[in-house]
Amino acid sequence: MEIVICPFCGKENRAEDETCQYCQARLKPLRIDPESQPGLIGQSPGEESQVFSKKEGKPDSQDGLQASGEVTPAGKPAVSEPSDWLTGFRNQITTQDLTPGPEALDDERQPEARDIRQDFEAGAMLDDAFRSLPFENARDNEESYPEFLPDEPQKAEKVGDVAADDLAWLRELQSQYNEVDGLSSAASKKDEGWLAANELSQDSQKREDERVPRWVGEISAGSLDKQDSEAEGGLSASELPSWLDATRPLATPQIIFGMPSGYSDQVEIAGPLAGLPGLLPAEPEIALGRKAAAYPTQLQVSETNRIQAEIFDQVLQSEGQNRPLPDRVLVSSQKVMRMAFALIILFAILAPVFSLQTLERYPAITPVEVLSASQIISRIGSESPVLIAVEYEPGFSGELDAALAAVLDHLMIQGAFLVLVSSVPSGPMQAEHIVGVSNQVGPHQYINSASQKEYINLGYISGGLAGLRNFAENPRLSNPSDISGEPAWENPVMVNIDDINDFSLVIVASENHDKSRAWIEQTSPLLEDTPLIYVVSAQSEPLIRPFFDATPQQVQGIVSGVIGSVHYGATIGRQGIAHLYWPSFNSGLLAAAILIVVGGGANALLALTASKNGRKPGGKSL
Amino acid sequence: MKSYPFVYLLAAIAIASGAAVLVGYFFPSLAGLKGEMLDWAVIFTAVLLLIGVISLVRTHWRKIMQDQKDRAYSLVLIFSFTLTLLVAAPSGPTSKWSMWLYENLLIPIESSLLGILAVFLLYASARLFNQRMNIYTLLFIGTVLLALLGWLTIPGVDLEGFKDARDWLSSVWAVAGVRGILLGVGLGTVATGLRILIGADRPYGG
Amino acid sequence: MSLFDLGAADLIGGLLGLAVTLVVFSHFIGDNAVFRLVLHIFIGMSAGYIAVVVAYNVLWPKLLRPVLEAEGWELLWVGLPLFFSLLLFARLFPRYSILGSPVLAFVVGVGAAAAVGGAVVGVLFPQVRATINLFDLDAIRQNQENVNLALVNGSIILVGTISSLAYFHFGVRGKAGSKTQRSTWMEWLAQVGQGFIVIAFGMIFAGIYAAALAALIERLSSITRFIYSLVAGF
Amino acid sequence: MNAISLAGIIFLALFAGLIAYFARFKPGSSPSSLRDIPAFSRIRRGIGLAVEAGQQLHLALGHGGIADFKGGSGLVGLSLLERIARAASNSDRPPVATSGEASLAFLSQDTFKSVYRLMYSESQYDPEAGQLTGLTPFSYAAGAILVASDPQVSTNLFSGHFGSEIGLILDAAEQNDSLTSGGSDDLQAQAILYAAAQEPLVGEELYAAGAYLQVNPYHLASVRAQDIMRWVLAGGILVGAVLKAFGLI
Repeated sequence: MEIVICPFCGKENRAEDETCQYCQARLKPLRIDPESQPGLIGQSPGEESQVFSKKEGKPDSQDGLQASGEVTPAGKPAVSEPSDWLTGFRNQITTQDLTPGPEALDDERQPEARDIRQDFEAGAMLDDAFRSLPFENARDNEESYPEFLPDEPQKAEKVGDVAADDLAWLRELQSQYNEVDGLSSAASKKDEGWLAANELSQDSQKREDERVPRWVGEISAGSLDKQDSEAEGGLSASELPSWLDATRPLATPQIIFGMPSGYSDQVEIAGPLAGLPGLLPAEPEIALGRKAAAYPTQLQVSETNRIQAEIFDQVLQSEGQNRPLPDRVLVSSQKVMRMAFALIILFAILAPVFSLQTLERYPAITPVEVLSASQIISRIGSESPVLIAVEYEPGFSGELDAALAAVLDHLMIQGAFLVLVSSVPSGPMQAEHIVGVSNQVGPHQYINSASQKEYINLGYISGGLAGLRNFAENPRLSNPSDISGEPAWENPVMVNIDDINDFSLVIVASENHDKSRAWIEQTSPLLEDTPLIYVVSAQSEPLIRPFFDATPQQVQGIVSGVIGSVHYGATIGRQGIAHLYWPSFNSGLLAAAILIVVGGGANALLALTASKNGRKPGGKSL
Repeated sequence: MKSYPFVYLLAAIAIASGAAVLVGYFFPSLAGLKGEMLDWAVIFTAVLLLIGVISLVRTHWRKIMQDQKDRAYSLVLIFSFTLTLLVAAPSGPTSKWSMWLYENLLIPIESSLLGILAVFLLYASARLFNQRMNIYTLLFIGTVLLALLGWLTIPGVDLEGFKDARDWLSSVWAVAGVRGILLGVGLGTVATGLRILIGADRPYGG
Repeated sequence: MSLFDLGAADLIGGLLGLAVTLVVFSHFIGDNAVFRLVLHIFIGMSAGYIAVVVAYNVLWPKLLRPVLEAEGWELLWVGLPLFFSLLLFARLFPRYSILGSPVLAFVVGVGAAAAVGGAVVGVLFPQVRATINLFDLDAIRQNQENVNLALVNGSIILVGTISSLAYFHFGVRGKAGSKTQRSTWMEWLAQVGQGFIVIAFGMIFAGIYAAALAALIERLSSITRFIYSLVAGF
Repeated sequence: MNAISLAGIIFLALFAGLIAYFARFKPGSSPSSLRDIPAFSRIRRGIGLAVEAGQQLHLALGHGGIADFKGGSGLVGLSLLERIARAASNSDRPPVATSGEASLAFLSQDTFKSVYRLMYSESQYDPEAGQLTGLTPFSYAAGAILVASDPQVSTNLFSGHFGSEIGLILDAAEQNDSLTSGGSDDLQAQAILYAAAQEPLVGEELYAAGAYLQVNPYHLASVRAQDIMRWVLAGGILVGAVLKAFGLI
């Protein structure tokens, strides 16, 4: 069964259908009286109007356009001779366009100028014109028809067919007006232009205006040029609203509307505009206009695209301008809150110091891990070698000096021989520092005793884990000399030490969980019965605690920070540095708890109000 | 990474040395080779520390020579480095004047830096509600408050209950979380190390 | 201790300590040039001490002295680390830095192996064993603990360890369009795990604050003691 | 060879085998098959914003030495640095990486150089991009404070071994109103990051950075291998606990 593609919606219909079953568009062009109606563009005399048709299922790239025979309403013969306005148009193109412009003077271009005439004859110029017209629907229908209009000259006549068929929309327009109120048929009968009868009453005039499409209405009698001249000289140019004026294209291409001479007094004899003199031909050449040779620069841009293009343009231009850095807000709310926190904490720390407050009450119960450490050290005999790994950074001197000083003070009382070592580069100096501090805690002269030195500083173990492993397995090889370069192992106390298990006790002081764990992993397998005690910062106490609670115990005692040191002092009845710090430490903790509750509450309120106003939390904070 | 033959040499060295050390962890009989290689690594780490010092000082020296911004600070850095060398090198880092410099300048600066951290930590925990308002923030702040109250002693107020709660939280709940994190970090570390040992990652300029 | 008991060195030292402490505390108000100056002094001093410690403790005893004291074939074996160390010094010159790359590759290889071996032997297995040992009834009885309480605590630690391990699970089935794409039981377990993790962070965070507070107290009390000694001196 | 060594060998062989298998035979899966971690999308956006706005990105690699156990997270940082350097190499201000250990500093310079060589713009390579800012933890933090408080730095990422001193760098970054995100293998640093960073990475999440930011297929493969080994450990703990409770082991 033969099918026909509807030029409007592209749907297939049966060949015999008059109108498209989908969009009711006419499939068969109305046949109008050839004498009165100008021929279709590009149609040479004797050629029949052609309707696109496609054998079902056989897309044929070459003869997609098939003459399906003449279809004429009411038996009228197909239109043959070319219309006057077309020939006028052609002459105009040939006279004007081909006059050599400045570039034509250039010799190489000369042959190109002469070819334009042949191209035009072959319809190439029309291709360019057609290419700019919105013939999407027509092109889409043609499955086998190439995407863009063909350049090859031999396909030019198909272009004419395309145009013939593309005028269907005008006829369809005309048929719509005939059907709407039957007026047009009266007009066509009386063979007067529907507007020519000016004696229609005001309201019918208004009705007419409403029915006439707006763009036709704008084209008043007489040619456009006349209208322009009136706009310039005669009637004052109507004040366009600003938004309308803004939307006018900035650089409209100079469409030169050259109208063939003698055209203005011709009266339209049929169709909806019958009776109007000097009408612009509704055929496509209106849209054609005579364009400048250059391709049109004005794209079909929708409103939103244009706005987006403008925004993009502004963004690009703003890149070029150097924007001064926003000057920093001197005092922001965060800075105020930060200073308030600082002042409160400083006050909480200094108040007990200035009021010479001393510790009223020790924390009641001594933790078991502190008690265990104290008992182990109490069992250390005089001149027993005790290895002390000083693994904390100088920044933690405040906390760990207090804790370690209490333990070293106890060891000094026991008369143990201290062997200091560190796997931290600043450790050797820190070890020397802590021995001096511990010596000042109690009324004993550990360092300046007459006998030979009571301690030795083996210095730095390099190489991290690997270095620790080496030291644990063979300390003599790992650190052959002490920090000042003297041989370390000739001291009588050190003579019998071959590996880490030969020490009476090992104490590791560290603020960091990784360093603490490294000592456990690398040395505890070799320690056998030598006890291992940790002096740690409060920040790593939760992480070392499991090694004390484990079975078997990998750590035999823990002294944790200022609190642990106070407890340790309580076990041996000696007040160390920690007792000086305790009142300030206590009030510092209390101030912190209050500040977190108050500050946190205020920020929580801010977050709730922010989420109520639809803003994501995480914005402005106190 | 653009491969060129030299990269394959570097990859071969890294993989071979890594494999030798790894084998030493699990086959005690081959621990000797591992020990020797770890010894060399210990020496190279120390040498790298020294090269790091030279590189740091040279960077700031170049800033001074090239008249770059903040060259005054670089001058101060090089001056304090030189002063420390002159004081500590002759008779050892634990000599009298070296310890004087250490105890009167280095410890005060580093302790003060840690001290101002206390205020920032409080400010950050107070602001946490505004950044992430959820149940976990409440749980975090609640744990911090409980830990602080567990250490406090307020005359006339018995806070032993807080202390016991803090100890239980610390020795059970915190330990569970820590174990989970350590196991997770352990898996990540093994994956990272294995990628290097099979040559997938080549951070050494390959 | 009055001013006259203070030696000149202690006096100058105390004044230096007071000055740098106040400069660092000025950071509360905001970033300033003097604070940056003190930071640069600090970086320079640290580098100086490290250079001296490394020279005294590693370079001389482990690198130079063995080469000077070695003879014959031993010199070759002892000299190798020195030779490779000199290659490492080539890293300081961009044109020759490629010479140091083999040594760096060696260090990376050894470091990766140490990380892998240390993680397996030092972290994964000990943590797994420690969690399992929480249910060792003999050990519990040996430590005279309350068996039921110990088992309850052990169960909490077991659940916490496994759920916080599950929290890190990365893989999801199907496209990760919505936020939570894991299966419901995994998601529920992960949220429990996140709770345990947050509690651990809270305890550690409080400990860090306590350590920082102790450092602040040490600085302020040393300043007040020094000012007391100055005031008492006049 | 004792039981622990044997278990260790089996564990590592299984782990390495899974990584090779997923990378070689099942590379098909993509980051979309991983759960959503907001920090990584913020990091990706932070990299883009830094490039677009012509601002600088600071990656802190910490002070964990490569030669010892603490180097694991530093190596993750180097993979992250390679990805960031690739994305930001044509930005007005190339990224800067600070480290507190010499081997890390040299490796970060190597990473920059190999990325620029990959981009055929080796002339742009600046050795100062891989900075060694200090050699002890706190002096490293002091040097990193000076970089983080630079007004041109808009994003601060942390990936490496840190201690409590990470709080000082976060404080300087926060006063500079810049994005802070990242993670560490150290628990103290993780606790501070959780409280103070805008997008913290908790625990193992840092080690998945390579997979989420698509450094190379092996990272995605190792994350999937980690998922499997995680349940091997969990299963081992559960079974071990039950057997121990019944006194069977």
